[in-house]
Amino acid sequence: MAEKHKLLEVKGLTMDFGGLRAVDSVSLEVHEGEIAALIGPNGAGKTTFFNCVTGIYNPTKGDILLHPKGLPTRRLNGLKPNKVTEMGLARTFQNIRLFSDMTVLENVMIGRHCRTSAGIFRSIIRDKSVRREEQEIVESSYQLLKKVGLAEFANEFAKNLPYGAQRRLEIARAMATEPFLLLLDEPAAGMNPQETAELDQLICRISEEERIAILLIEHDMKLVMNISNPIYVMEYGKKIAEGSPQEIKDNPKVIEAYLGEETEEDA
Amino acid sequence: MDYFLELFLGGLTRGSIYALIALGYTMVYGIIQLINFAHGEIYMIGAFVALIVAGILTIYGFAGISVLVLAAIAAIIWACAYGYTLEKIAYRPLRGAPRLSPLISAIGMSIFLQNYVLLAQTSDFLPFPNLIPDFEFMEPVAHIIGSPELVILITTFVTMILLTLLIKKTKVGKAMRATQQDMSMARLVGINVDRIISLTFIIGSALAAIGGVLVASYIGQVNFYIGFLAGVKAFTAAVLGGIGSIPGAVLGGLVLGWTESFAAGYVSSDYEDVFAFGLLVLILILRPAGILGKARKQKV
Amino acid sequence: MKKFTVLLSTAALLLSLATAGFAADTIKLGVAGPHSGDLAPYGIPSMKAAQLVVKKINAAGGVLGKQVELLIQDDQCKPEMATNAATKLVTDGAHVVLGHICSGATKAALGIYNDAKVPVMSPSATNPALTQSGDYPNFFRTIASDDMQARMAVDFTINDLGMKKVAVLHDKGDYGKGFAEFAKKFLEESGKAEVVLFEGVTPGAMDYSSIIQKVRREKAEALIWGGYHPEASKIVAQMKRKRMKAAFVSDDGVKDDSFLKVAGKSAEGAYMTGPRDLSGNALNKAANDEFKAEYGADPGAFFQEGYSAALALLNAIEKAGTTDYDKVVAALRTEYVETPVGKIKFDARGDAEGVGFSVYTVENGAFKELK
Amino acid sequence: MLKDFKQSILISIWFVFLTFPLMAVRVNTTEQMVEWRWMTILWVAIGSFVLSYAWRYFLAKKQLKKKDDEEGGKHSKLQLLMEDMNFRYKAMGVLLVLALVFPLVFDTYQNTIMISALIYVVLGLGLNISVGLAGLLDLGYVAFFAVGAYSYALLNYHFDLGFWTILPVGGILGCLFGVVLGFPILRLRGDYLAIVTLGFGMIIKVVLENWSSFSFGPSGIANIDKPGLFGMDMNIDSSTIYIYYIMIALVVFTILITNRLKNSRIGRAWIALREDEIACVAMGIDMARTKLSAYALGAFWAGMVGVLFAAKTTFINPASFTFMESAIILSIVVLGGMGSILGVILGAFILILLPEYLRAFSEYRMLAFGAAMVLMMIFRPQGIISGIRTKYEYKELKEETDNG
Repeated sequence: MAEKHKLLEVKGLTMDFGGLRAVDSVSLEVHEGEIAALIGPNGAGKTTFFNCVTGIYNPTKGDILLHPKGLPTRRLNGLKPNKVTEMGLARTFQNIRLFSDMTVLENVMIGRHCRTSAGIFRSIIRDKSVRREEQEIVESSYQLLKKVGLAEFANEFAKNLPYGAQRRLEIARAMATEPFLLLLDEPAAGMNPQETAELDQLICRISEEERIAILLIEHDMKLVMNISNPIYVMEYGKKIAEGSPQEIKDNPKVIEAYLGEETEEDA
Repeated sequence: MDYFLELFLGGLTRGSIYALIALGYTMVYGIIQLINFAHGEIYMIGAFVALIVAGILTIYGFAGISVLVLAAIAAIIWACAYGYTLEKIAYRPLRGAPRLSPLISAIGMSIFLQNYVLLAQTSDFLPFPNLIPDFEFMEPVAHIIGSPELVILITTFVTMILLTLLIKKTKVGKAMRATQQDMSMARLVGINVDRIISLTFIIGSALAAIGGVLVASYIGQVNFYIGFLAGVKAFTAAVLGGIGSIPGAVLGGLVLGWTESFAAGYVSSDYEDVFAFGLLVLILILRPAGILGKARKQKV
Repeated sequence: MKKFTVLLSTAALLLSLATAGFAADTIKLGVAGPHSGDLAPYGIPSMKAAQLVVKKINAAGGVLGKQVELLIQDDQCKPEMATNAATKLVTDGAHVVLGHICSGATKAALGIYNDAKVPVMSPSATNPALTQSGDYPNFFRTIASDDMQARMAVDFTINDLGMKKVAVLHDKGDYGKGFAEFAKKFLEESGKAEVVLFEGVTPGAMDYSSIIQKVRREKAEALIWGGYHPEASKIVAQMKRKRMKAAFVSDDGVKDDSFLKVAGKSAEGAYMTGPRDLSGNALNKAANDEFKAEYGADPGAFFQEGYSAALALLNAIEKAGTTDYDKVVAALRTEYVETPVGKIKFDARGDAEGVGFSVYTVENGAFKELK
Repeated sequence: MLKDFKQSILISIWFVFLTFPLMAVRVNTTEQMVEWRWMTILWVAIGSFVLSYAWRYFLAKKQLKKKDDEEGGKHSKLQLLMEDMNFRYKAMGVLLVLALVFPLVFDTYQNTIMISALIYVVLGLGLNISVGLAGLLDLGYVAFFAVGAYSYALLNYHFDLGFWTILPVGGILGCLFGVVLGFPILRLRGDYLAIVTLGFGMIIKVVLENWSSFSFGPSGIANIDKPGLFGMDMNIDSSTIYIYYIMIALVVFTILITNRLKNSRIGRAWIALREDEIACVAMGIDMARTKLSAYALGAFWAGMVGVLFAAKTTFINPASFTFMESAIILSIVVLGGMGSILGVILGAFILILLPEYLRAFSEYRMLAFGAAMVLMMIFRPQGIISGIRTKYEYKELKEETDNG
């Protein structure tokens, strides 16, 4: 374990909204080849944590460090989301955010944007290099669609896809940005058990075949137990536990957080 | 010092009218995040209806304050009816459509209503009867502030207090605030959201109509086009103050009124509008949510 | 595709209708001006004047034994629409054109008429450059230019009223600002009075209280206003409200019955220039009566000027004995004609000789000629 | 049935009440006269009764269509035809030939108004970039049109520079203005952007009116040179035909370039931005730059065609650049179909040519504009012809090597 390369290192991340502390000094690490999970009850601050890491919010305190392999370390605090993505960190959204009036293929092609270069003038002139680049975008996007099993829908509008397929499309779109770390925000939300099982497989495949490390948020603890290690648990903005699935299962604080959820909700 | 005071009061008068109209913009925006571009036309229609009713009444021999009151009531009734119908026709079918659609629909409605009044009535300027009498006791200060200005200031002040009471103290007001916070949640707890939206349009229209009657009797003329500039300025005021915020709309209206008044008084009235819009751009750059607006965190 | 075909064929049909024209040999009098939009009140009276004149002349046997045909085009006072209207008139073979109403639209259209050798006569375009620049040899007008009006207003202000400090305001428009700039120039040249303020206001703004306070602070004894009556009404009303005594002097755009109606009592004592009062003139009275008989209302702005222009144009054709451009222009410059604005002919630049201007004041809700 | 009838009666009564003071009464306070117009009220009653049926019918149809779309989607025949590339090329060829012979068949007047329509085609296509593709609602678009027109008029007046020299300069100046204005304001959200651009449109007009020493104020600039052709002296007919051909070339050029941009990496980024800003930045697209490029490119076309506008009318003043002009251009884009090039062209022809030919109804023009904008948003938000998504050709990886 120890010799694995550390990709993402978050130290003491804190995010305040006015007087409300949504995330309270949370630290977390993701290593190469890992499928890490961040779980916790509703409103624990998981998505806010994601938004801080991907640049949508600027955290109040703490450090977010990215250690790309073979490149110098970068601090992500305050960077714009598109810069974060360029650095190799892509994400999906809890409430699906597809480009609904674009085709499935185009959605993935958008992901290729930051890895291609044709500007306005070159797009107008459309010389050979631009045409080649366009072809490359189409081909690689199509390959990604095949990987997530959506190739047959390539020319459909994204909004016409079934729910589960939309989630997979979001993953394909994120992968098109060539990340080395993929952040998935509740990828299984709203899926039926069969779809969830397929998704688990897909995530494992991405991790193994594409060598992309994954950090995923899940609300439901059971789902992540099969595929994730390590697991981090948040409650009320604080990290309350971390460790292997077995350690988490046995952790009394986690049990309390999940069992106490209903009774303490109104407090 | 006198000069400053005059400009201050002039700006206050103008600003309080802007504020009255801006309230309509801000309340509607607060609930359905739509710039009701046709709101300025409601103001114009209010003034027109008041003119017609006042005209009929004076011709049939009525006079004095009763004409003003009856005309104002008619203006409010019809402005509310137009506001209600406007929402039903142009905005309700577009609930849930992309953001640009209701906005374009609103611009279309604004153009439509302007030309509807132009064709139904006239393109000419019409004289609006002078319904606000000159008060005796105002005579010594008349060169600084006249009776109509006083009436405008008092009316807007009272209207705003009533509005605040309505929103803070009544059940309807509570429902409005709830809808503004979270529409789907409000629906879940049994608030008839559609009715609340209609009500918001009606209240906004009533305020605009009051503004329309006050301005028309202040400047003494009405024309189908008066709603456009007033609407644009009032909307600017709403954005300045922080759209969605009711005290913001009032503050924004006053700030805009003073800006224009002082710009015209101390710099040049040539560039009055440039100052108004310049201020808007400046404030939006420094505080994108407006002076009193809260930055709405977009849910991701 | 079907829809498109229908559209195309409709368009084609309309095109053929538009281009077919009339084969009959007639004298074609074009009329162009704003007949729709917010400036329509300035264009429609001239159009109606032309209709009345043509009706009358045709009933009397026409011009050169031919019937006169009216070609009416709307330009909404917009330059680009004016060029379209002008092209349309030229294409349809107009021999002479009555129009346009706004100076800007007129300037835009004149080049087209000039190329096609069509004399144009405006009842209302008062921009001095139209006649004084020499760029438009085919242009005539039955109204005096802005600088003449401005000179008159200024002379009246400093000589008759004896004012020493004058504020000049305008509506930033073509007409108003032009007038105001001349007024300022003449005031400065006279050396008798000082221009204490020269500024534009926004037409349609809610009120003008700040600028009026400013006029007071500058201790102006008179306010010269360049612009139209809606803003003038607001200004005089607010001056009265602020208990200001400064004299209000303005232009022809204010000498409109609407000003009396809208400004009401506040209008009392205001001064404005305008074409000389010719209600005593028999032709003028006749034209007025004709209009009342036909439309049951008072004619509006530039009716008399429009009526005169129509008469002058048709008279020139009659006198020239032809519609040939050079001869018609020569006739306009040499032959006097009796019109509602007086007995006129045109000078080399196109301005009417014999059109007089007067200063009016408002007394008991009516205009009264002073000199 | 009965329910519908009852509802329509109620609607009719409501509208009678609503329109009563404005439609039925006209007062003249100076002459103490009230004019009652009962007939118009009758028309309102009948009209609203009939329209309420139409309203219900179309609303139901729209609901039905929505369901259809969700179940796989059906397209109208027109739409399908438009998506057939083969047909499109043929149709374009025919249209181009028609356009080229047009001035030889029709007279100067027809050419003039056709030039007007073509000017609006280019304006529509330019605004389409920022509104239709990138979703940036610009209510002050006419400002850039003014920049182009004034740059030609002023440079021509002061330095006697010719049309062809200024044509690109006007475009570039428009573009520069777009960048300068856009830079501070493009961070604003959609609705705020609308009001600020509206303000800019008004400010430009105010400046042109006031800054007389620069712009000659409200009296405008006259005698602007028409485009020259090797110093030839042309009469009005031939110069109109010449401008017409220049305009056709400009339109073709615009279509070519906007079409290329639309189907490029940049164009896709614009559309993505319109669809979802947050997702867009999360995909690594630089929002500020993408917005600015769309805004400035839109401004480029307005600037360029502004030059031609000045050359065509030979006279310009600030009165030509009002908010109404911006609104008309916007309705061209909206009615034609946001994002659709063909739709915008059709929209421009309908909105500009129809009122020209139906001058008798010109009073109702703006009324119809307004109503059309509302109805279009409600019943056919995609416009006459909706944007066509390109279908990309893709091959399996193996085949690619053969192609290489």
